[in-house]
This record gives sequence, structure tokens and C-alpha cells, in this order.
Amino acid sequence: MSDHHHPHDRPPNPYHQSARSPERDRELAERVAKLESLLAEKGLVDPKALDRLVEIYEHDLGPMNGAKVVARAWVDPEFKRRLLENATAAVAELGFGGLQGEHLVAVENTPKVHNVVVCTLCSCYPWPVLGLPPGWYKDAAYRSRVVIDPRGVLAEFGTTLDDDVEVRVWDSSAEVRYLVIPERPPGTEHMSEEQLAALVTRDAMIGVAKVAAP
Amino acid sequence: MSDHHHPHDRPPNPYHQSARSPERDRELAERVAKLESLLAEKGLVDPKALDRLVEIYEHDLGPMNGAKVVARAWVDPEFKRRLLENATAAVAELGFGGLQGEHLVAVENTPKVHNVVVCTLCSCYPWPVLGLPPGWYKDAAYRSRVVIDPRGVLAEFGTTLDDDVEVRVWDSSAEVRYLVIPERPPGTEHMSEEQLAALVTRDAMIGVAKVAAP
Amino acid sequence: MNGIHDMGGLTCFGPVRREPDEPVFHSDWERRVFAMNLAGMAFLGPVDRARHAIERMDPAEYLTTPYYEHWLAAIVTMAKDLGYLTDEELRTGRAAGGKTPPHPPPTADMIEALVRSGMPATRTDGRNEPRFRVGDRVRARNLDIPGHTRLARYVRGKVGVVTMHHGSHVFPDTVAHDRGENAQPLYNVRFEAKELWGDNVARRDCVHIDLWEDYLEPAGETRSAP
Amino acid sequence: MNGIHDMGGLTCFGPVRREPDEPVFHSDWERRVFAMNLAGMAFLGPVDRARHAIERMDPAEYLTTPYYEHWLAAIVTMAKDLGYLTDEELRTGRAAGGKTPPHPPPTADMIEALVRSGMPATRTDGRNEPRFRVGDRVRARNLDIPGHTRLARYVRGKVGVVTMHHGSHVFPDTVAHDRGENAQPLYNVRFEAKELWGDNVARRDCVHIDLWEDYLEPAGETRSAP
Repeated sequence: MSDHHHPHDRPPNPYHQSARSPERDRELAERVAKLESLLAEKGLVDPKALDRLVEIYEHDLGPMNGAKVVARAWVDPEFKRRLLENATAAVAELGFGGLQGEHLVAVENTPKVHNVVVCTLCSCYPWPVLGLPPGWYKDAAYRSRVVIDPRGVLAEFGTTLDDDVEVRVWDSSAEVRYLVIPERPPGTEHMSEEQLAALVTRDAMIGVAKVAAP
Repeated sequence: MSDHHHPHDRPPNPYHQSARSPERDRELAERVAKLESLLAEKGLVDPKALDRLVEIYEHDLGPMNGAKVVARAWVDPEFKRRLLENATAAVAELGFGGLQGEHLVAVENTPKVHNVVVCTLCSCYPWPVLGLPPGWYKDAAYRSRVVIDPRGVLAEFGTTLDDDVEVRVWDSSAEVRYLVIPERPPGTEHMSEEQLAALVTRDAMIGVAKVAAP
Repeated sequence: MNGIHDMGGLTCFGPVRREPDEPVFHSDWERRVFAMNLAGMAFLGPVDRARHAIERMDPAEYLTTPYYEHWLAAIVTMAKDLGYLTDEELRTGRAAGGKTPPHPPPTADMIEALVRSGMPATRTDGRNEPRFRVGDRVRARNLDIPGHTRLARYVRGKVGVVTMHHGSHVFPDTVAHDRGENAQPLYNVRFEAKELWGDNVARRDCVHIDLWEDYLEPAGETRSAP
Repeated sequence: MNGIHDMGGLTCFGPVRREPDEPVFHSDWERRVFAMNLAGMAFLGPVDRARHAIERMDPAEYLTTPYYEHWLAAIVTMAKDLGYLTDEELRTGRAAGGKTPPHPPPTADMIEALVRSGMPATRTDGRNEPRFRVGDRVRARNLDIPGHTRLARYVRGKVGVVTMHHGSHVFPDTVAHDRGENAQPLYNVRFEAKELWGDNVARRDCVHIDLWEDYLEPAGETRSAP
């Protein structure tokens, strides 16, 4: 996922992921190791099951899944119809679903409507199609402001919208998870479904970016 | 000001005044000294004027002033009438007024009405009659919760009110400052104005406590 | 509980900060916390209990710690609340009494199925008949809720239009506190930016948010006179 | 600006913590910061600019630092914003250019008079004719305000009753941003707890808060349909 990174003129965010000191990280590593050994000893978790979970979420799931869903919707109008009607079922056709994607809804960007997804209360995110969320999606800056100032937040991602475009912010307050179907960029008429999927970024499916023309 | 201190079952508050480390305090002392010398050099402040300000607010102003106002109101119904009608003018009769007391309003506790003062947005407080505010008045816990759960907050100060007492919370959002006139406790009928003033606490004039019978 | 986590509408956190080439996890302990939280749900769940455990963090700590420290706090809080862990055990790292779980934990070979099947929040044994229809104008109730809720403060008292009926979902406010699943119709409601953020807002934007039936009332209903 | 400072109604900060035998100041630097802030008002004021400087602090820093560190932040921010201090000067502690104040600072012998006279916020050169009377039902407007305001979020959109007219006071929203004093009627408005915090609130309590005329509209006025 190629995220364009902007330099900012404010000092480093004190609560930014990467700001954690090596000492603090070591301290946390020790605490967590102790906790895991306790929970394992008590029969609350099986360390091998944890290994398996990490493997799945670190390697098997990610925005490449969602990108396949979007590309299919771009090339197959019938699939797109089913996706917009019942995204959970349509996404299952491609083999995706499960934890944090039990109730999926797809929302479509058009020249007059731009959708963007957030979870203001915690960090809900459609894992089966996008994997685990990036740090900024879980940070206060995004969660607090995108509902009240979506255009300002989108501009920080380099996404500017005309005044006559309606911005719809989807706040994931329940167990329903939202996936944005970005607009298919011009100049992609002769591309294959696989080539199209390679264009679709995580940020476009969250709704903070558009899919760039190839 | 005899504040009864409750032990609490939660860990020490990280943003409590007394939690500042000696290192941090030293660092702040250095920063402030540097800043003062800069501001003085530039002619923005006169260090001797700062000395005088500290002297006044550390020694001359304090809740003993408000206590005199309250005691006078208890013994002199005409003064109390004037105090409730125009507290700025009535308080000036006793020689008090000025910064952060330019627009005073006195509110009276009765058996059926209990008043309590806060500044949710910062820490506004009637300096000429109460001096500078205690730390808890400026902390998030008090500022955030006393408006939504005044009875819960008052209970933490040992002040419990019957259900049929109306609690009025005064949020000092402008330059008007509020002073609570507590109820005169029973058994004080034969006390002098000076003796009465000695009973009146800061907390009773903020409204988080009642004046205890002698 | 009106907590710092309920931050929709605050404008004080500065620009969004992105990390270039961000990895899925930054440290191995993040991997373990992530997985412990998921696997531990078998005994520590439901998810709304975990959310509420995070909501109970010290607000300054909540704002200054990254995400997986929140999850770590949640695991510890829940395990302690449910009697599986004691403070002493956490200090020493040695098991010393405490409750035993009623069955063995999920094993590695069960994980794939768990991830694939998920944990649907829909139920058929609750209230199924929707009170509102798509297109209805509704008001999000203003409610004083001491515990967990998903009724975000920024919509309380505001009027919107129902855009979807999602079926009947488990109710967070009760399930987080062991007061039952209380499944009931869940709706998606659209609120105009002008209604939410101020009558001086000109942009034609909106927020869609999912709200349970108990959070809603018909918009025509008289509000109590003050 | 919807900031962390606007915290009325949050319930996440735990019990009120008191310090037994609390001194007026805890350290000598607190004394100096207190006094610099007051004396510096001659050049750095008005007070609403100082408040807004504090509101712009990092929210986590705001919550984790005690009061006089907020004031310290305000002095530095204002002195820099107004061109009296540069970052370099703050680093080195040595004056190096920067603006010179238009007149000498208040001296020790002027302090007593300054403290005694105060800085009244009332004006007669603004809007003096009150639009509302004591007893009127008014609604605090819901407004999107990017800068400084004293329209607390917890009253926005709520209906209350005017209990006092305080005369015409300097308007914080404009004076904090050099857009004029814009003096206008200031009212005290009473809001019932039920109106503010939830229709399930039973206690007969209320909040009184001072609100400027521009924050208010008649309660009968039609709200814009969403």
C-alpha cells in the first residue's frame, strides 16, 4: 500500500506509534511475556494458537483481499449489484469473510458522492478485506476530526473534493463494517481484473484517497 | 482552610500537582528563570512588579475575605439584601474587589437549594474574596463531572444532600464570578461576626461543603 | 460513561500522522497482545466488555499510549474483573490460585475456523420487529449512561433519517455488563453535517452511524419541556 | 475549536483528588509564572487570547501537566505569536531582536492599583439593548467555531431559561482573535439536568451558565430541518 507521506510542521506526535522508547518497549515486552505465560499456565490461551493467529493476520489477510473485491465489482456489474445489496455474501463468493467482517456493507463512490469510513469510539475495521488497520486509523487525530471536518482530513491525504461532491462519513459504531468501492479511474478500460486489483489501495477502500489512474 | 482528606482506592493521579518529579520541577524552574530574564530584558515585565504581585496573592488575598462577607451577610439582613442584589458593590463596602472579581454575583444556599461553583472551560474563580483556587478546582475530575454529577462530587467532599434539595451548579463561563453564601449553621445565634467568619471555609463558599456547626 | 474515547467532533488533535511503510506489528509483544486478546475472548469476551475495559483507562494514558497498549490494558482488566488473575500473580508472574476456565482454550488447529466463521452479532431470539422504517426521521435520544454504550455523544439529541435496517443485533449497553444480549433492531441513520456540527455549517456532507432501536425515538415526538 | 479543555459532562477522570494543606504555590517558578502572566497582560492580553493559547496545547500535555504549566505555555505562545519572543531566544535565553513593547511595563508601585481596579469586561460602546428578558426560554445555538469560544459544547442545542442579564460584555470569540471587542448582552441561563444530560435523568438539579447573545436564539424558533 503506497501511502504518500507528508512532512508536517508540528513537532512529533507524543502518542505516535513510532515514538515509543526502546526502554518502554522492553518493559512492555517483559510485561506481555509474563502475562502470556500466566494465561497459558492457567489454561486461558494456548501459545501455539496465538502463533497461528499472528500468522494469519500478519500474512494472509490484508488490503489485497479488498482490492480483489473492488476489481471484480468494476468488471462485473452483476457482482457489483450483489455486493451493494449484500456485501457479506458477495465477498464470501471470493472466499473472504469471518472475524470483524461478519456484517459487511459496501458503499460506492461516484462523481457526486465520496464515502469515507471511521470508528470514532474505538477502531473497528473490516479485517477480512483490509487486514488490520494502520496506526493513523486508530489515532485520536483521525477518529475525532474526520466526522466534523472530513474535507480537511481528506486534504491531508492529498484528496481534494469539489464543493458539489457530497461527503458521507461512515462511523462504524456497531458490528457492521463498511468498505468503500472507489471510482474506477479513467484509462483503465482495457486492464484485466488482476491488473485493476493492483491499482486499488487500502486508503482508497477506507475512503481517504481515490484510486489513481495508472 | 480545613479540608478533610479522603483516602482513595485508585492509584495516584498522574496529573496531580504533587506528582511532579524533582527533576521536572528543576527543569521548569530553569525554563521559567530564563523566560523571566528574557521578558525583563525586553521590557515586558518588571521583576519587582512580579514580586509585589506574588506578595499580594500569596498573603493578602484569600478565603478570609469571603468569610467576612458571608459573616456580615449572616448578621446584617440589609447587607445581605445588597449582596444578593449587587455583590460587586456590597463586597466593595468591605474593601474587597478588583482582578477576577470585577463582576461578582452571590448565590444563597437555603434548606431547599444548594449552590456549587465551577469553571468547566478553564479555572475562573473569584480571587478578591477567595484568593487563588485549590488544585482540585482546576483539575479535570472536578471541572468535568460536577456539572453532570454534582451529588456524586459533593459526596466525595462528605456533603450529602436530600433528594428534595435542588442543586444549582454555576459554570463561570464569562467574567462574572460566583460566590456561594452558605447556610448559617444552627447553634451560632450568639456568636459575633468575627467568630462567625472563622467558621466559614473556602469549600463552603465554592459550595462543595456546608459550614459545620461549631 | 462519557469518556475520552468518545471523541467524534473534537478538533484539538492536530493533523493525521502517517507512518511510511508501516508494518502490521511494530514489536513482537504487539503480536502476542493482539493474539491473546482474540484467543482470550473465549473466556474474557464479549467484545463490548473489552471495549469498556479500554474506556475505563486513565484518559491521559489512553491518549499517550498506542493501540496495543489499550488491548493489553483490556486483557488485564478483564482477567482481573472475572477472577482469572490477581494483582499478585501479575507482579510475580507465577500462578497462585484464581479461577480455572471451564474448558480448554482454543488450539492452533481451531484458529482457522474461528477466524473464518467469526462471531456474528445478529440474533433471532430478541426483538425482531423494527419500530422504524427506512426513510423515517428519528432523534437519537439524549441519555445519561453510566456504563458502556455506543451512542456517541455527538449524535445525542440530533435528528437524522433511517437509511438501513441491519436486522437485530446484540445490545452493547447490556451485554458489556452481563445484563443480557437484549438483541434489538439496529439501524443506520444519516445525520446532516449542519444538524450535528452547527447551524452555520454550509457543506452538504453527512455522517452515517449505526444506532440500536433503544437509542432512538421518532423525531416528531415532543421533547420534554425544560 | 472543540478542545479537551471543554470537558463539562465527561465522567472519565475518576474522583476529585485533594491535597491536604495545599500551599498557594508549590514552587517558586509557579509564583513567577503566575505573576508574569498577570503583569504581561499589559502587552500579551486580552485574557481570552491567553485562554485560547492554553486551549491550543497538545491535549495529552494539557491533561498531564498541572495548572501553572498551562500558564507557562500561554505566556510563551502569546509572546511568540505577537513577535516579542523567538524560538531562538527561548533556547539561548538571550534577547536577539524581536519586537519592543510600546511602553514600559507596570512597576511595583502600580501593582496594587492594577489589582484593585481589575479589568472590567463590561462596555457601553457595543450592543446594549438586550434581545432576551429574564424568564425567556432560549436555545443555545449549535455552532461550528474553529477558534476560541465560551459556548461550552454541553449546552449547544439545549433549551434553558434566562435568569439574569449581566449587561454588555466583551465577546470572547472575536476579542481572542483580534477581531474586536464586539460587546453584547451577556445572560445567565438555567438548564435543567434532564435537558442537558439525558431524558432518563430524574434529579431536579440544574446548571447555570453565562452565555452571550450571539450564542442564543429564541427557543420557539424553528430548527433547521435536517
